[in-house]
Amino acid sequence: MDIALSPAQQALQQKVRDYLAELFTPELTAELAAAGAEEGGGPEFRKALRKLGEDGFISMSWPKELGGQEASAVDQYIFTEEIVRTGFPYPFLTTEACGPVMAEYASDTVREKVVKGILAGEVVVAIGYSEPSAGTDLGALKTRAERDGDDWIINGQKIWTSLADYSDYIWLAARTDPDAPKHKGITMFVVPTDIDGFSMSPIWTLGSVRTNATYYEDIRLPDEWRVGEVNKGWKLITGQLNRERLSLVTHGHAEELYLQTARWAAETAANEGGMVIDLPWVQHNLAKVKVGLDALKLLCWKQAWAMDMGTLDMADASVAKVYGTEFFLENYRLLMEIVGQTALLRSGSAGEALLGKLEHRYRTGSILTFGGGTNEVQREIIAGAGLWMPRGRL
Amino acid sequence: MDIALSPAQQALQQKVRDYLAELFTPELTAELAAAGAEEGGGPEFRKALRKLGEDGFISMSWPKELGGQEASAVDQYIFTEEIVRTGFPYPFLTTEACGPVMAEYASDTVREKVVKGILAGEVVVAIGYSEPSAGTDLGALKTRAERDGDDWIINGQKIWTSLADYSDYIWLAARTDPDAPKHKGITMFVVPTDIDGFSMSPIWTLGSVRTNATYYEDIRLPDEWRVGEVNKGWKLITGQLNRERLSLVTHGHAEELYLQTARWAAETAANEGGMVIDLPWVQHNLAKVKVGLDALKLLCWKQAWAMDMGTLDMADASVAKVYGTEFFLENYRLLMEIVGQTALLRSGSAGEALLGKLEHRYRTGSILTFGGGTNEVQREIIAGAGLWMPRGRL
Amino acid sequence: MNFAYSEDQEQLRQLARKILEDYCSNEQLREFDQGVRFHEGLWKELAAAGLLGIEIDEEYGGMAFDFESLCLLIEEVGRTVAPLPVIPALVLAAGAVHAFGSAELKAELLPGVASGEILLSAGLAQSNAYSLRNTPTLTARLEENDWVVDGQQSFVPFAEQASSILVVAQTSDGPALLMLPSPGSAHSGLQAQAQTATTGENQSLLTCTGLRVAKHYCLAHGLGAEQALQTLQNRALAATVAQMLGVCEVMLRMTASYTSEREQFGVKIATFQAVGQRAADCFIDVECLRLIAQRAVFAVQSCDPAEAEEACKIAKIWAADVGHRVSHAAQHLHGGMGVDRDYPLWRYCLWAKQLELQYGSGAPYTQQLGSDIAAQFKAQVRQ
Amino acid sequence: MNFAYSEDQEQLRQLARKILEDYCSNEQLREFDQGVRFHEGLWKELAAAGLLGIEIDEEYGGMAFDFESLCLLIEEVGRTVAPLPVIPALVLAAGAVHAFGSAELKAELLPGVASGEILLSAGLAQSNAYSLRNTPTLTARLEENDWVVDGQQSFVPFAEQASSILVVAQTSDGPALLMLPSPGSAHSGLQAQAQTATTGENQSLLTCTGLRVAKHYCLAHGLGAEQALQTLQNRALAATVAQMLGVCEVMLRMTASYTSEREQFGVKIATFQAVGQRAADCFIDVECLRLIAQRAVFAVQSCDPAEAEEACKIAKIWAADVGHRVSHAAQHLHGGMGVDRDYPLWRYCLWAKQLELQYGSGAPYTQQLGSDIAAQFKAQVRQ
Repeated sequence: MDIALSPAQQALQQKVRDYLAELFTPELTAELAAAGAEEGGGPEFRKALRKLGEDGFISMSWPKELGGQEASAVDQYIFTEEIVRTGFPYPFLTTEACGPVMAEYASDTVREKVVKGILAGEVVVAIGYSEPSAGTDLGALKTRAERDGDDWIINGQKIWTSLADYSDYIWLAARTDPDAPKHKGITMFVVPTDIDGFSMSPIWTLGSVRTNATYYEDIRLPDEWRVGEVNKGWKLITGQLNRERLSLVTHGHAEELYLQTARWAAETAANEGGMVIDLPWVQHNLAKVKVGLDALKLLCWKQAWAMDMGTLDMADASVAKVYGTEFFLENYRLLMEIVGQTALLRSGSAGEALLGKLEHRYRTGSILTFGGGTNEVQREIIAGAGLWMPRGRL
Repeated sequence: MDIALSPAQQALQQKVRDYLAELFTPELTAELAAAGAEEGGGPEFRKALRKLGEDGFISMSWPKELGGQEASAVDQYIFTEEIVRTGFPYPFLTTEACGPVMAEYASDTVREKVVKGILAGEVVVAIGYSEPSAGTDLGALKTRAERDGDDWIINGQKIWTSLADYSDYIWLAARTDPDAPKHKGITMFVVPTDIDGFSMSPIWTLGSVRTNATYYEDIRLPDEWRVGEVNKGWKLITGQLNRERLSLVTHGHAEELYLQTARWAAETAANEGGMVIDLPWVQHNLAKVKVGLDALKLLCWKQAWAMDMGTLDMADASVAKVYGTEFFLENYRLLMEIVGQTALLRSGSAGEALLGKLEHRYRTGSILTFGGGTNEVQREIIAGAGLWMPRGRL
Repeated sequence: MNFAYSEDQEQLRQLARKILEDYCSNEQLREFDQGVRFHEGLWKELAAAGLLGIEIDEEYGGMAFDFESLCLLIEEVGRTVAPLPVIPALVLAAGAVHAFGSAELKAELLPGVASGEILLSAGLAQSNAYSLRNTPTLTARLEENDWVVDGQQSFVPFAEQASSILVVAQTSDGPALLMLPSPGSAHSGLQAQAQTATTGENQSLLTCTGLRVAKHYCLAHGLGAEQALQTLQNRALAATVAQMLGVCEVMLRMTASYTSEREQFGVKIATFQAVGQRAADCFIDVECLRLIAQRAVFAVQSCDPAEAEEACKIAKIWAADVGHRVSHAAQHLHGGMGVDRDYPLWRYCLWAKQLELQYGSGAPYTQQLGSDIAAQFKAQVRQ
Repeated sequence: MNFAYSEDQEQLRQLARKILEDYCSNEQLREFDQGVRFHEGLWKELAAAGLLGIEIDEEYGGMAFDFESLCLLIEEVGRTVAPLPVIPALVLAAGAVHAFGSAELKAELLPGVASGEILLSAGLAQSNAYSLRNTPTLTARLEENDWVVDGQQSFVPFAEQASSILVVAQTSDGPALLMLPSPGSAHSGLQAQAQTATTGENQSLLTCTGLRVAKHYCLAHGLGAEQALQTLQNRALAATVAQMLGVCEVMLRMTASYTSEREQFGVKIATFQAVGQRAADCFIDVECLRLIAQRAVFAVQSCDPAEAEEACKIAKIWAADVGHRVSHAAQHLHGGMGVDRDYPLWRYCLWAKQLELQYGSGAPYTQQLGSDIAAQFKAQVRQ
């Protein structure tokens, strides 16, 4: 056993950290702090993403035959963790989920236009899976794609199409055989967002983050924009979690909040006398966070290491997902208690602390327990794959 | 609103407290401290139970037409809570559950021999419901009773027949119509434990408490020992929770442990300096217990009050059961942490604290979350009756 | 022992509920999601129905009901997430004037409170507001017949709209409870800076620089002010818990309804046992919170302040836990709908967080309670 | 980064598991449910296989493996709830002699430990044992060439069976680590009173009255003893957590199997979603505990003691929580079977509780960790 980063891994971590410190120009920082631009899409964001592409960070984890560097999962996690720590809205779903799948299965057109663009940091892709009545039960999706000569005619509606407002393409799951059983009639397409018949309306969320409903009305899409075989889309949706798993739950941002809050508590005088960090209950809260955080770090490390060893168990990713997403909520709560009523003040308020980050994080954090596969389903996977318990209904 | 005991209720509480202090002779205390006699059955226990009968405490809650005093549910709870506080193994299931049902539905023979005996504190009855494959799913019970002239021939096996080792009768659920749907072929009987064909073997539990497997082999029981109509036993089993609810979960014993532990902590020097109760984490644990305990007290009071008002909701008893039984486990844990490794020492050890009570309680406490209707089922009842949510499987 | 409200109280609750529901549909509330989160029209409507004077004596135009009745209004405000500063205005400022003000001051302010013409506010929370009984951050000294106030006071809801603001300031002999003028009145020496709480509620940061306040605006001073602060903390906590109860009740009912309608995998999701069990846990939480809240309100009303303090702290600890748990369970069981601002749940979630931290959260009160308990048992043992 | 054990370690684990399982069937363990809970035959068998000398140098008849390997044995002891005092004997007493003893003392004791002829024990926990680093309750003073020891020491497993017992005593200049003789040897000045822990393990209370111990039985004194105690606390915590891991793993697997077989309402109860979800929660708990335990063991082995201390405290906090949760979930999901002494679960539940509280539980270590964190950040800020 050697439960620590190796010297080479530490060096990579430092390199990434230094690189990202440079990437964060005052202009980028200002842009990301502005309301509506936190999730990316602005010119400074685009510039930074292109630079990450140029400097080979986007292709880092990709297979060599798809133009990647095939970095180890641990190295990839080190990068992920650091970029998450900075708060940069790195489009993981584009770079880690859709990108490699398209590179493997798509036509030359898509490869040329989309995949190359992703690797260059020029292209962002939004995910079009969920529909109003197909959330956790994705197999119930109704958006139709019908063959018409060399084209497909697409009609339907998607919901929670995050980033669609500045994405270049939608990675769309559509039903191509309405008579087949639920999961067997689905095909994947890449839909340019400037195509005729595509439109969207914003959905504003609790966390002040915009997501979208996207509409597909008689879109005529040439067959070369289809990815993978007709009616075999389900495999592409479920099979390609791979490296994406490493970005779903990381300890980076949670640790960053812990460090900043603890530092704040050490610097801030308590009304009761001494510093805030001298209060026993504050120490209690910090200890609880630290205890939870260490387990999260180890789960993430182990997962990355197991991927490299080829020993990743099916239950592992679900364990990290459930533990991590539920810990985040506890984490925000414990840290907000320390900052007190001040933690409620939104960014921009006169007396805010820590730039209102805790307030913002707690509002955006709740989607993680049901997004990306609701935690109930993850627990079913754990009981089945981890404990060989027979499954019930579902 | 008046969320407090009235002067009359306070007076009753004091009266019961004084009465019980007198009831606890040194002989009774010694008998109950001896291994194997904690759950009652010894001569001093019998003597005390008879005294409780004589002094009208057993009939306290019974309807007037069955010879009771029809005390208010709040008064009854005050009595229950105090007797639980003392640790006296009062046979609630006999006095509150079976007794009144028998008094209402049984033959003269049973009334004369059993019911009168219960009221006099002479008779203890054990419950024969559970079978090896019929626990939560009581409807699956297999013990048979077949009609033979004026008698019934009973064959089968029961499990978890607690107190059977000193009980005078078993309150037995047996299947009388094997072809009827699960719940519709069950009839209730009272089986004297000295009858031919009755036997038992002990089951020793985690908590060092004895329970029993009881065996019924060609027992010939005259029909007058049947209670209620043939095949209508289910109603008697489920319908008669009534006052029994008030004894399932009380705050008395938990509060007693809290008070004793806090006092111990205030009297015991901490190795770290000062008294144990000066340690911030000890104060934290005590505060957690106090916070949980107050809710339990209010739930119990409210339940009793609502019974008197006739406004008891179906979900209420389940709420108290789930909350109380799960709080108990948390309670033992928090208090044991305070007493430290010393809390692990069993009664009789040289350096024990608080007579090893915490150690004993934590070992016996775990059965409450599944006994008396498993907490999952209670939550189903709450979701259905309290929130009008449709039920799933089950 | 009696867990029931009187008939008058039940009627008052129905009246409050009806008015609040009429004004607080999802559509109507949307108007207050930006800008000043204060619904003046609704405030006036409540005044017209007498509901702003629930606790105020009849001679000042009030109904002369009790604190318990006022908390029923507040619970209903919680249920409708109405954009109204009921606690700072009624529980703290008006309550303090009513209990501790001179006859002159009462006559000056209370009739206007009851009629809705005068909006009061209060800012008592110090620095990070781990409790309401810390050392004030404002200071005051007596100069001729005026109190001269300096320093900063945070978390003052709708300071610009308020005619008068209750604050506490440190003086050479203990705290003083003062009614400050409105910063909107262009009073020299008083400035308000914008702050927005997580619910969108405006909670200014006041800066006083040699602000002069006439002596009769002082409600209490020294020991009297300390006792008054104990009473005010109890009232603030009990009322916050009552509001949280309303918020949680609705989050829970909304969740039960939504999961009973929403289908996935061909069935209502409420029929998944995991969904039912979690909803049941929330039900248990809300029942506990209800009883604990009622007990705290009862204690504030019927016991002496020192005795009521424990009940209020315990209630705030419960409210913080239940608010957190029920809010996240509600969001989770709603899935995406729970965070969509088109659906009404999100405002409740923000209120649950605000009420959790307002006037001190679970952790600091748990520590205070623990140290109170230690003191009790040490005293017992010494005897 | 490497989360795998070496091949040698895996073989050692297999060997340990095989022997332990051969001796620890439910039937076999029943013999030790009363009386002295120490399986001498099994101890000898482990010795014969070399497993008592895992960490001991070859010159003393050991295998010269490492602490990580020793913890694999301990995890297996946890898995089988074998009636063996592995932690006091091997981790504490033998470990202390090995690390801090003179060559003479090592030669006197360690070969016998490895061969199973000498059983050592240890009693380091003070008063209520909130940690192992409090002020000792024994005192010692040097008189001629002997240490004279007075006072009481609780929680000494199998004191009567042990040849020599590691304790810590307060001296005029700091603590001293001493090896006491066996109370069974009728040594004057040493008495043992019976105590039974919740698992049934015998944990005597020793009373020393002017007990004379020859100087070379002192392992460390003063500053050296303080450092040694830090090391020993780390070892004790990491090993306890490893044992808890074994206990919890088996409780969880037992629960998964039982619920997959047991039928109620015509189906396997594992197919009730509430059952599956709770088992999954336990799985997550056990996975976290495994990683946290491995990290602590690694830190004890590879980092300096001060650095390892944090990892060990965090591990003990996790172990306490997970032990509590998994034990109660296992009992609950087993229903009556979980508390029936005919079924093997109950011993695991008792061990889970013992290991939770042994050498300090979650609450005191949480406080210690919090105050360590505060010190770190205050130091950072001062820079």
